Amino acid sequence: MTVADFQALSPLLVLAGGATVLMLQIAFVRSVSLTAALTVLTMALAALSCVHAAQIAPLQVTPLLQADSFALLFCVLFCIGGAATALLSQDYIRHHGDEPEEYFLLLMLSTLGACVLAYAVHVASLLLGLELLSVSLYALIAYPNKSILPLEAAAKYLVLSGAASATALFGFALLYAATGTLEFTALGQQLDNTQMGQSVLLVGAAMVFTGLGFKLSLVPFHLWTPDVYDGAPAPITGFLASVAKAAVFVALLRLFLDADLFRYRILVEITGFLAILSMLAGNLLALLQTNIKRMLAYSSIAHIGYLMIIFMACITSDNRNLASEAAAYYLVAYTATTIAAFGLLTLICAHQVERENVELHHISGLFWRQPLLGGLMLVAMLSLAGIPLTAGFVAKFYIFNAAVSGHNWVLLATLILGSGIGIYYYLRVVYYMTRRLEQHHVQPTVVVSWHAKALSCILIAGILLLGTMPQSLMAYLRSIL
Amino acid sequence: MTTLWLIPLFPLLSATLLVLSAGRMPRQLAALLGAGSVGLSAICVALVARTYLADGQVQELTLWTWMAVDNFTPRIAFYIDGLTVVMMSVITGVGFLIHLYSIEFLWDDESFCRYFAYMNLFVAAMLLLVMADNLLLLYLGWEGVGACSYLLVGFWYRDPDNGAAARKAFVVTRVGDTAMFLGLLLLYTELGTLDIQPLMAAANSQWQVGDTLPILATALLLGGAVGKSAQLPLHTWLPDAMAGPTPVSALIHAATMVTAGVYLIARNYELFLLAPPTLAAVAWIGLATLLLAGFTALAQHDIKRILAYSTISQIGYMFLALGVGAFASGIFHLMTHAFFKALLFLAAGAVIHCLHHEHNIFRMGGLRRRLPVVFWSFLIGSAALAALPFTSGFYSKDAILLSAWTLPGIGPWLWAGGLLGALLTGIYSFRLVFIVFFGEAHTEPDQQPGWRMSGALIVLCVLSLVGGWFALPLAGVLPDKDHAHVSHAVEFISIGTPLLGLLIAYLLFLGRQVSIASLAESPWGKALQDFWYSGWRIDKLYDALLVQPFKCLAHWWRNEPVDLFYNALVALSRWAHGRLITLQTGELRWYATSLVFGLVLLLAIMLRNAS
Amino acid sequence: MMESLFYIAALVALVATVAALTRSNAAHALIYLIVSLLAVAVLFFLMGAPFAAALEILIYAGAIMVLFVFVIMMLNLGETGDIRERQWLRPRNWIVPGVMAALLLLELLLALRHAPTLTSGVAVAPKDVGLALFGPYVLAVEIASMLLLAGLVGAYHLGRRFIVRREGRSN
Amino acid sequence: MSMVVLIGLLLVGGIAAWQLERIDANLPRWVALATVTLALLYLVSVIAEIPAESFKLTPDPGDGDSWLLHLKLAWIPRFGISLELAMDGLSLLLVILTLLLGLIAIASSWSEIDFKPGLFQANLLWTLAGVCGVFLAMDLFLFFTFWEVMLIPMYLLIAIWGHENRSYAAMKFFIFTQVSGLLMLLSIVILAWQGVATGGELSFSYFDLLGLHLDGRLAWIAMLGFFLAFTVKLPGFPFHTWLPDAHTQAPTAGSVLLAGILLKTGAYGLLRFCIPLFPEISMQFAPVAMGLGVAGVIYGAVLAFAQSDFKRLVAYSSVSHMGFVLLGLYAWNNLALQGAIMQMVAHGVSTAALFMMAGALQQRLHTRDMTRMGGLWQQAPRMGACAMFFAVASLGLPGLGNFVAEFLVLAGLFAVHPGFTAVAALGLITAAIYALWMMQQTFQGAPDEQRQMDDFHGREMLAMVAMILALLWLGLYPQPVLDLAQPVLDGLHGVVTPGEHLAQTMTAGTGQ
Amino acid sequence: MGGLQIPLEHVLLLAATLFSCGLMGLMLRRNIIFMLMSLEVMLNAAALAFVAAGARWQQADGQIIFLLILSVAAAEVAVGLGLVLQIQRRFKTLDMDQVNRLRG
Repeated sequence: MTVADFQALSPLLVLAGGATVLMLQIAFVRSVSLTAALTVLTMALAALSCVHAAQIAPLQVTPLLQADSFALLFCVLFCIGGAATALLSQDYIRHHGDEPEEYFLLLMLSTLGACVLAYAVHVASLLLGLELLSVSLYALIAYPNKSILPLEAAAKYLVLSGAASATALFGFALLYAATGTLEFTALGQQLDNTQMGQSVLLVGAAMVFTGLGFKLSLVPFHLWTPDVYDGAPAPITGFLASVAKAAVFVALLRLFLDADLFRYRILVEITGFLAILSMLAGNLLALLQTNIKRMLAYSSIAHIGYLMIIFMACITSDNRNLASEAAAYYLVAYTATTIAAFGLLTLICAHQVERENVELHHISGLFWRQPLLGGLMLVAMLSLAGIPLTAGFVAKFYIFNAAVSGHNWVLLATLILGSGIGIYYYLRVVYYMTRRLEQHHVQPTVVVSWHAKALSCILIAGILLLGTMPQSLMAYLRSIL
Repeated sequence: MTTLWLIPLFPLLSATLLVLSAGRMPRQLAALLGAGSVGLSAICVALVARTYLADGQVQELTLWTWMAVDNFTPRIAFYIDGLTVVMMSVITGVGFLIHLYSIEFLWDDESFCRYFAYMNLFVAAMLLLVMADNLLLLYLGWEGVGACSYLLVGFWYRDPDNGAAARKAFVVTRVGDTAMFLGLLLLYTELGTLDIQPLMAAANSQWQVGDTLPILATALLLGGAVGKSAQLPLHTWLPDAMAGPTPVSALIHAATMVTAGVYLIARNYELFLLAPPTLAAVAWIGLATLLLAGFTALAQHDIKRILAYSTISQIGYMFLALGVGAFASGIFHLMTHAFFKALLFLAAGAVIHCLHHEHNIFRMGGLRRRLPVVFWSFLIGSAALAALPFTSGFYSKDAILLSAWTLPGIGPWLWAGGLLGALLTGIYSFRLVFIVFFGEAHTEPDQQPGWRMSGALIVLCVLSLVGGWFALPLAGVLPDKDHAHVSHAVEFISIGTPLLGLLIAYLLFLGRQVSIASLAESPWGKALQDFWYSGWRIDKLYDALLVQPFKCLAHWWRNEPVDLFYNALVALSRWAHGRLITLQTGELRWYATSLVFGLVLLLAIMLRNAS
Repeated sequence: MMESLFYIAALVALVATVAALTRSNAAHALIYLIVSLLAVAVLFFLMGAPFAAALEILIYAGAIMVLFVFVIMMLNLGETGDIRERQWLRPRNWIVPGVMAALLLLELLLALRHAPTLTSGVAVAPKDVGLALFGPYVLAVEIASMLLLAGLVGAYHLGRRFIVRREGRSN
Repeated sequence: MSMVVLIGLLLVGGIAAWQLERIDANLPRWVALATVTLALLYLVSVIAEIPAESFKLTPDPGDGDSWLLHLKLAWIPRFGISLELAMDGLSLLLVILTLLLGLIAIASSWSEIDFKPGLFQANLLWTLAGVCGVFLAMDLFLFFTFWEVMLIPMYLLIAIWGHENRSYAAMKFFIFTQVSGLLMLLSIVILAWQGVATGGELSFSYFDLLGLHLDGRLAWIAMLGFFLAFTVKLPGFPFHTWLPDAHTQAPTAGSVLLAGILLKTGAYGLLRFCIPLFPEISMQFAPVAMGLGVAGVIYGAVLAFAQSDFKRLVAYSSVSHMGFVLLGLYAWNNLALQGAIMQMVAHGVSTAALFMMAGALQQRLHTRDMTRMGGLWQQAPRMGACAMFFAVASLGLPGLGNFVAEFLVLAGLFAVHPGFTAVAALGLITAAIYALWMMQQTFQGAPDEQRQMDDFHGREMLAMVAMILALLWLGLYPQPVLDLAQPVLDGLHGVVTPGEHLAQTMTAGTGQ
Repeated sequence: MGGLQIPLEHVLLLAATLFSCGLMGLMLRRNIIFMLMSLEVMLNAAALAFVAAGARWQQADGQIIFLLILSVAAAEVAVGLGLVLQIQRRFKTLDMDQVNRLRG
């Protein structure tokens, strides 16, 4: 390991070091504020260190990790996502769990896992990143002890996610048996030289895809999603829906790109097929939900469906840069939006111990009581619905471009259809939020701390900025791909 | 001629002022404005007419270009020739008298101002109609008078029946107007202009007599004329339009607006001459209408309805005249009809006014001595209507009948039909006189008409009597039939028929009255009377064929059938949601099974494609 | 001889696994599972992976399974649990899982049908493994440590409450 | 830059109105009024600076610099997207209409809104800004942005300040327009990438994409995307069903804006984008579009007659009237196009007035149900007179703007397709039926003597008189409007020529 | 130490069978402890496949992945068993069909 290697890995090192520091801090002083502050600080530092690391990127550090701009971009995203989650969690976890300090430690480890996934170019690092992310999440989901729903959610997630991991591993084992290598790029080179027959390769790849598709909650592997999202504490749901998904998606995309799995047309067509199913089923399932968390869970299924269009768009190799760009932009936009949406739910139920989920009528008139939160929700919903001037629209526009350029008409049609259905449930939230309140229908006031307010403002500004002035990010993405 | 634009402007201005006053103007002032403006117009018309009679020069005035798109450049411009002068004179002259009469008739009405506003607006629109130098401006006036007619028929808006009558008037005429609208489109598309004189020239140069296009175009124009002039088959609105105040009926539904169709055909006679089948249709429509309306008038009870049917019938004569090519005679009859029918309506109005709004003639009677001015007016009017010799109606109707006779081929048939109509006219008009003014009184009048009413009546009496001696300045403007050499026998029959009608009426209604009662009570007689009373059941027919189906359709569609499709989409989504959501059982084992299911599916697809 | 040992071990692993997953008594099942793991360890050994075989026995069978044992003992499920488990394992409940698993197995079998390759027969010595582990895979070790830390903290947080609660009750 | 200032002014005015509500509840409407007035004055000052002869020059549709105003700023170079605004006579006309109707809308909601008046006025102004943007944007991406963004404040107007069934109506409105909008986005993207495929740079500029040749199925897909989006907004049969609901449930100002200007964006889009971008295919498609137009004319009129809700009736009358626009646009000759443009303006005024009337009635009587009205003339003669005026305007009385529009449309259409013309002319009859039926049910008939009702006040009367004068002006001297649009149409005629297909239908229509 | 030449196919087949058994256990059992055990079986099957593949390529990588799987299994089981304890405490049952508040 050289100095350059350390520099390239500096985000990971900062996060891991931060985790150690946190552990020590907890051992000596239990203080939520301090832990939270340290967490946010560490993540900010990690995000900053990405800039440092970017100076020498791309650099492969051991066969496991590849520090390139693509990975670093997502590290920044995940660290910011983690920091936002930490900020949002502070009040929430104080009221919902005892000994809340380890929560932040787990969050840090989880973020580390996500970052590892972004770096991963090897089965081992993929496996470890995935599991680091997941194992921390099991604990995080089950963290609140005032309610039983988190337990149920964690148990479901653990069992199913474990099964999915095992499936993916088995698939990798088959690929390894056929090719003799665990590095993605080398794997791609060996695929055509194998003596074991194409069916093993295809089956292995399909099993890998199944495992990762489960984590992405693609239809038909989506059934767990609403239950887990619903039961998990709201900030963690946000983290799960944004950072965790983005990390897995990045890893999957990198696997496909590096190993050039796009050569198996049937595999890519299956991704397209599942994308269609996800778009339709996700939107249809969300249609009449009154529980906002579940609604957002279903909508996240749909959004992953939109995102999976990228894979089909990648079939023609000269379209891959555009498609990857689109994916990256989409993930950034989607992460910001999701954190905003779930952040709002966090703030609403932060002070209500007994309330784990938020029904539509709970947010009746929110816009009038808490204009800032209402505004945040409005922006988040519009962004999810893909209305121009929000990040979600530019992201969708990117997908449109990638898909049109890749001639994926059926997917586009489904995308439009799905978006059409989606408008209904997103706007229903807006409608409830802007309802005039009857006199007798008094909603409890929500106390919002100053840092949550600041975060809300930043998120609103971020989403709008990504939607109105996307050029700088686009240019950056274009330059690194 | 610079005063031309003043002619429609006076009433228009007056109408605007009356509208803007929002009903708060003192009655005296409103009356002065309302009648005075028409009077001023009449003076201007007189000036114009004098100039025209002096030199016979067509006068034109362009105010501004209405719109200019490509070569479509209709102007707001006036064209004054003999025909226009006649029409303007009738409109402003008779109009002024009726306005004068109205002041007294409606003095107690709360909407006095509104009334005069509408009336003035009407006069302005009617003037535009006759003065227009192009068909589009004519159409503006045409629709304008229709709208005013609607407003005035529904003037007493509290009674929904009046509203229904008004709407019927507007919608039925609109049917005709739409045909005319299409006619205008056809003319413009084919000939490239709507200015009447160039249009005629272009038609003459581009089309031959009997071509399809002129026939189509004139047929469409005829549609408009039929609607406005209450001819078959669009005549049904006029009797109902009697719901309006009586002076309105006099002005709009007798003297002026309803004759617009006649004017339209006369104005475009060169076009119609290119289309002999249309012209024949005009004649036949006129004949059929005059007979149908004549029979119907025989069976009515309502004094105004009788007059309304008689109007329809008389316009039938005008159409007959136009159809046989006697355009000038048609216009002549238009003028005399304006005089005597206005007189009749105003006299009827005076009766109604003095008898507390009584309309049923069988509740009147014996008014001869009680309302002498009215009686004499009515008598003179009826005489002119029945075309008794030396009244104005006699000259005009006689000219029409003789023109029909001279037409080769179908002429005698038309003549005979017209003669039958004349007989009917004699019967029903004197039936009215005898029942209302003779016999015993059923209702006592509580007032006498004042000087304005009486004055208007007297002037119109004079006009009805002497109107037949006017020489209309139509020579060279409109063609006419020469009937100097018609045999005396024919002339004699023509003169005698109305007298026969008078005699029959006398026998039936002023004599013993035995025969008519027994006739009416026989089954056949009763059926016939009912049939005629209902206007040959045409209203019912239209109701069953058009009105009800339309209402049914509207009712059937009222909840938006197209939405069924979208609602089905919504229902489909909801159904799919319901199906999918049942998969979310919350059971971990089932979730695991779905995972395996997906895996099995994926692997199956892979294996299928690998081999 | 050695080949037959391989197939015997494989059979044992298979049977023990099936038995482990179909027993109604958790403790019995666990024993079967340990047997299965031991058999797999034999396989590892036979395939020339002695290091893996050792770890399989030490960590898998030794450490992880013991965790299960602890939990089962702590929960003290007893006889009623067995009876309930037996009711849940009625034949009707077998159909779907059995069919799905069979289908999956069939598909994997079809896929592997064309893969007649031999394992090398040359052992990969623990030394090689160690060199690789602290050579190219050194970062994996580091990350694995973080993973274990996460597991540790998670287990601590979840388990602590149980213990605290138990103590509270006994007081 | 002036166009950016114009839109910015409205946006900032909206924010000001929103925030100033905290100081005084009456302030927002004054701010809104001032903003729109200011925008109008600013526009006038900008126009005054343009030399008069520029208005007579034919702008080249493919070259923004030949237009009255043109501005191009880089926005998203990655996709060749720029902040490109341009104004020609047509845009100018519609922007003026927008601002004037904005004033009317503010006037119509003057005393109606008591809940959050600041945000209400803000939404009003933002809608105006969005619509102005739609009329000025010449980058398709920017156009789409404005197209969608104007929906949000409109949605909020309906969803927050609407009537009893506002949730359903607002949702329907949004879903219809949004889904069709996405189809348009698809078409836009297809078009842009086709530009790349034919060797150009990726660009979303109208001026770059005009004249692009697409082949076969792709062209049809792209054209239909545009067509659907615009037809839904227009609204054309059978995509109109959102409109009666949205109109009925919207607050008065919302209905005025919707009917007055939002619908015009659909017509504008067809004229500016759909047909010129796909000239040949649009002309092949014309018979279908015209068929939809005719169906809309008749269907809307019949359904208008069937309604008992005042606003619903007016809404269906809009469907009927906008059918004429569709007819005029696809007849694609000068007369018909001028007619369509006139119809956009005239319908904007007349329907806005009718909705204002409906709002006034609802405010006074707390119902829109016409069966519960009747004889209102007695209590409110001024209202009655105004209603009568706009009723006859809406049935196409000559001398008023709507007639000029309908006549020109049908005159143009007659040359192309006499059959459609004849059927569409039936709409004139049905229009008379519903318009007069509306008058009968509301202002005529026996009055309820118990009822107390205020007549129009000065402010309302002022708005009404303004609209009456506007319609009279349009009806008697429409030349300024025609002159403003003529050069634009001349330019477009260079791009689109009625195809052979149309000529065939023409001969088929007249010959057989 | 020598190894045995065994058809890789057979080892993989055994691993596949074990994997299928694990999945079947997951679908079959309602008791969460058995579910966790099934999970272990599946992970173990994957590990077996990796070791076999490593043996086929004479690489240490297979065994290293096995090692990593081992740590994964340990971490998962640790958290999983913690959850089991909590579930038993709060739900008074280990039957996952009854731990079913979240659905729909």
